[in-house]
Amino acid sequence: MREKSKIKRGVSLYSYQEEFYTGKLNLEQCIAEVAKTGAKGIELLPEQMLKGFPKVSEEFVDQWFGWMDQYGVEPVAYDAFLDNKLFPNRLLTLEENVDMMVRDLKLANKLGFKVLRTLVSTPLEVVKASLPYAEEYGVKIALEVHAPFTFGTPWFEERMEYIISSGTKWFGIMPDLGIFVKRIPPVMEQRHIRDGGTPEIITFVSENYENGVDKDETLEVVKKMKNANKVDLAYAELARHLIYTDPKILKDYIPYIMHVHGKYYDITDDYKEPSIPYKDIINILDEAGYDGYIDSEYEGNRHIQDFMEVDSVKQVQRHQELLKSLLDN
Amino acid sequence: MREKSKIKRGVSLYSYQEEFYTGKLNLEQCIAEVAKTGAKGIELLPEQMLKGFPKVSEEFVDQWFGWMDQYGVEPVAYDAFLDNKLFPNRLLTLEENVDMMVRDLKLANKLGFKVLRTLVSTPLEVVKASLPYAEEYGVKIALEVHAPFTFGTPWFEERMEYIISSGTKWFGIMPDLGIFVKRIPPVMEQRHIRDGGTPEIITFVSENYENGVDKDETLEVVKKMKNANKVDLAYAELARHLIYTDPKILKDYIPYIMHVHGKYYDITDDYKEPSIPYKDIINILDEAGYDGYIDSEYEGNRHIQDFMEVDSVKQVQRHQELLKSLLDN
Amino acid sequence: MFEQYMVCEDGFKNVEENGELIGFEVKLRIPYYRGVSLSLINSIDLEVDGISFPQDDMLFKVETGSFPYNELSTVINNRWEFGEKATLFVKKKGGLDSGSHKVHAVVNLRISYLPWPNIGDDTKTITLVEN
Amino acid sequence: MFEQYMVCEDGFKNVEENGELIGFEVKLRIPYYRGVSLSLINSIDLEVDGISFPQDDMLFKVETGSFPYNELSTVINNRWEFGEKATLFVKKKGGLDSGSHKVHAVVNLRISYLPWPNIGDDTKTITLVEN
Ligand SMILES: [Mn+2]
Ligand SMILES: [Mn+2]
Repeated sequence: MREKSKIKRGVSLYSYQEEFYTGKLNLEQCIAEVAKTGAKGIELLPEQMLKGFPKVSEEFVDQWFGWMDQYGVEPVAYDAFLDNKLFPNRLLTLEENVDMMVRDLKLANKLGFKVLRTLVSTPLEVVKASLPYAEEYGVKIALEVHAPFTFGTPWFEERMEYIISSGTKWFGIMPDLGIFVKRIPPVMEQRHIRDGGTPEIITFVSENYENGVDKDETLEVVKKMKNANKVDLAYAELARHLIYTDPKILKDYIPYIMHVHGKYYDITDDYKEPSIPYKDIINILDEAGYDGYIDSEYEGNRHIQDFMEVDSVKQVQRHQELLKSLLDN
Repeated sequence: MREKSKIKRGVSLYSYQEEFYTGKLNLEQCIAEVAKTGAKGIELLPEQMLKGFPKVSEEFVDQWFGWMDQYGVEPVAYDAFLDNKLFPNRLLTLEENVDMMVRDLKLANKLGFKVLRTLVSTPLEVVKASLPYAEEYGVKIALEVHAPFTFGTPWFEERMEYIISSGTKWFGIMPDLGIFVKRIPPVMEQRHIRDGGTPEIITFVSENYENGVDKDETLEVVKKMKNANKVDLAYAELARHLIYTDPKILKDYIPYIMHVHGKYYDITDDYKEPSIPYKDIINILDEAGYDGYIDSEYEGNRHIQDFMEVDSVKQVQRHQELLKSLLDN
Repeated sequence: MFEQYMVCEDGFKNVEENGELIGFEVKLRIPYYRGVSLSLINSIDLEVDGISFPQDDMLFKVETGSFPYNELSTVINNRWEFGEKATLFVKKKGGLDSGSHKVHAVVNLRISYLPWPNIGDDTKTITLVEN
Repeated sequence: MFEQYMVCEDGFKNVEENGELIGFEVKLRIPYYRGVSLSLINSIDLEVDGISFPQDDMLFKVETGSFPYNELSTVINNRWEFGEKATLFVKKKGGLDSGSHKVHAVVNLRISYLPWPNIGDDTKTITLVEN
């Protein structure tokens, strides 16, 4: 019998974006929903759910930690954005980028977060210049490994090389399981068909993707199809931004993995994620000794909100059940 | 014999702008020059002499207080500017203005200043919203009463009415002695003549000013003079921005006067300020019990830098001698 | 994403000033998954019944402030919050006729990590609220 | 004020890149009594020997950063410090002829407490430093 996994379960409140947006759930209610799933970790996009960002009152900070105690959860990851296109006529300077990182590191520290997510587009020099502040505020900077970027791409290698050579413990990586999309998510497929995509062409693109056919080639083929319409082309284009990486690669990077985004597009009635091989991924992480968090990151609402009532709460519960089943036996 | 005056002498480093600009004196040397005059108070325009404003390193803060001890002086007034035209296409919002005030109050506190100078153009609502921060950082906000604005103008009355009715001790006034210009400063006169002004017309404007003739009328008269040139018109225009207020008015506002700018344009070889009645002003302030600072604020360099080597150090020494003579006997 | 929520059915009304109809308002929600500084708004285009309105006649109002369209490019400290119903006011003497109108809005946001802008495009037939 | 110090006599030189003269530089000091954010620069105009240069060909460099002219309007976190010799680079194939030139600069600053801009206007005949 395998010992019980040390991997901890959490939820990114990003998963409840639909209900927060429409006013069905407020911030506290989102946290309450997480607690109901038994997950302990809270991940937050302050720019999504903290009104008045970047200003946060002392009263809110007290309220925030009050919720943490009340619902028996803990702050885990703060998802930051580096808006270096803040002005239309120029990019921010290095110093302005670092100031923005420091603003987020400070706020992450103030709200008890351990890890700050930085995006693919964050220049490495900005991260390097921010490390003293990461240390000062005790918040680790984690580079999200997010499709279409993945392990092995030049973008990744350059950053990974720095992490290893510098030996810093304030900069690491956080894979988003969206880099392990084996099959184009059915919810995306169906949305494109509802939007007028030609079923045969949509299926053609899906099968090509699943069989590892070069995505640019598929796009070229679709472009030449006389009956391919705008939606078919958009779908072939969309496929180019999805990616499948062999999850085994995770083994080689465990010491540098600070957090994991449990991205998923839909958990079916029989508790399956049709496009991402969760079972393999969990086993690999577990056997390799990963003991950090995996946070549910539901990103399915935008593909189904056109024709059905989105139920992110149910989707998160199902995803947590899936994680529990894979982690606990 | 009058008891010794309680009024304290200081110097605004603004007085050394010429030498700082040309690199003759650095910040420490300016402070050293102040100490040599026996004055104790230091006034600073951070945007003039603190490189890297608004960022100030901890090392600099230590160095700053080191200088204060070394030269036996103390920080007194921080001259702030509210750049609400920071962007070309809009004014800053109320909140942004208050944020800028808080930035300056924080920095003033960090460097030990007691009073923050705010300019005529600062909206009253910005001051009101900043008062809780003035209290939090222990720095009083002082409205500079500066020509062409003076006591009795609607702008002043509105603010004074608030100061009195609110009873706040965090918002007061700081007269700039440039509101007591009895005679147009000779350095200004001579500059305009050097710049090509017609001596008779320049004298005509000066005499009208000294005799209290309406300045707009004088401008109209000059406009109609056939031989009046651009410089003559500029001089008549300049006169409109100078003002003479009867210094007796100071008596009625002593409880609200937090600081005084000892503005002057030139101290002659016989230690006189030809345009401002210093003797009367000092007596009035003294008798009315003012016990705050008067800081030398030399503003003559721009009128003489075209034809002679500016010596702000000598000018400040002379001004301090003048103050000493008026205060100590 | 969220385009379908962009043009709001409520709050669509004429605006009166000193007894005169000076324009109309429509509420818009952000077609994106987080709030952004208003300076990230590349452009807002509005058509009512096929007629498009000049941006110079627009005011964009969020809870923390109201800005003429040409100021938006430097408004970095006020945000269009996630899910917030911002108000787009459009100057139009006499306002709109009562009843329903086809409102088409296109919102273009400058998202730093995307090489292309995030464009929300939504058309709804909504009814003018009577004052 | 300080206009007489605006156009600096030193640092006036051609700029070479890959063996080609791509333009020239002149140093400017601020015609005002404090440092300001670059966004307060309303305009910079430069004439050399009576010929004025397009602002699109200009780069404005201070110690903390270098910015194409059309970026200046939003550069709020970099300052032209009091007394600092900023460098105005102007693109000009082949640069300027060696020897002395009549350089005329006009710098217009937007000062919040003034109802009119603070304009510095300075003309000097200065000599191109040989590389
Ligand atoms: Mn993610
Ligand atoms: Mn003053």
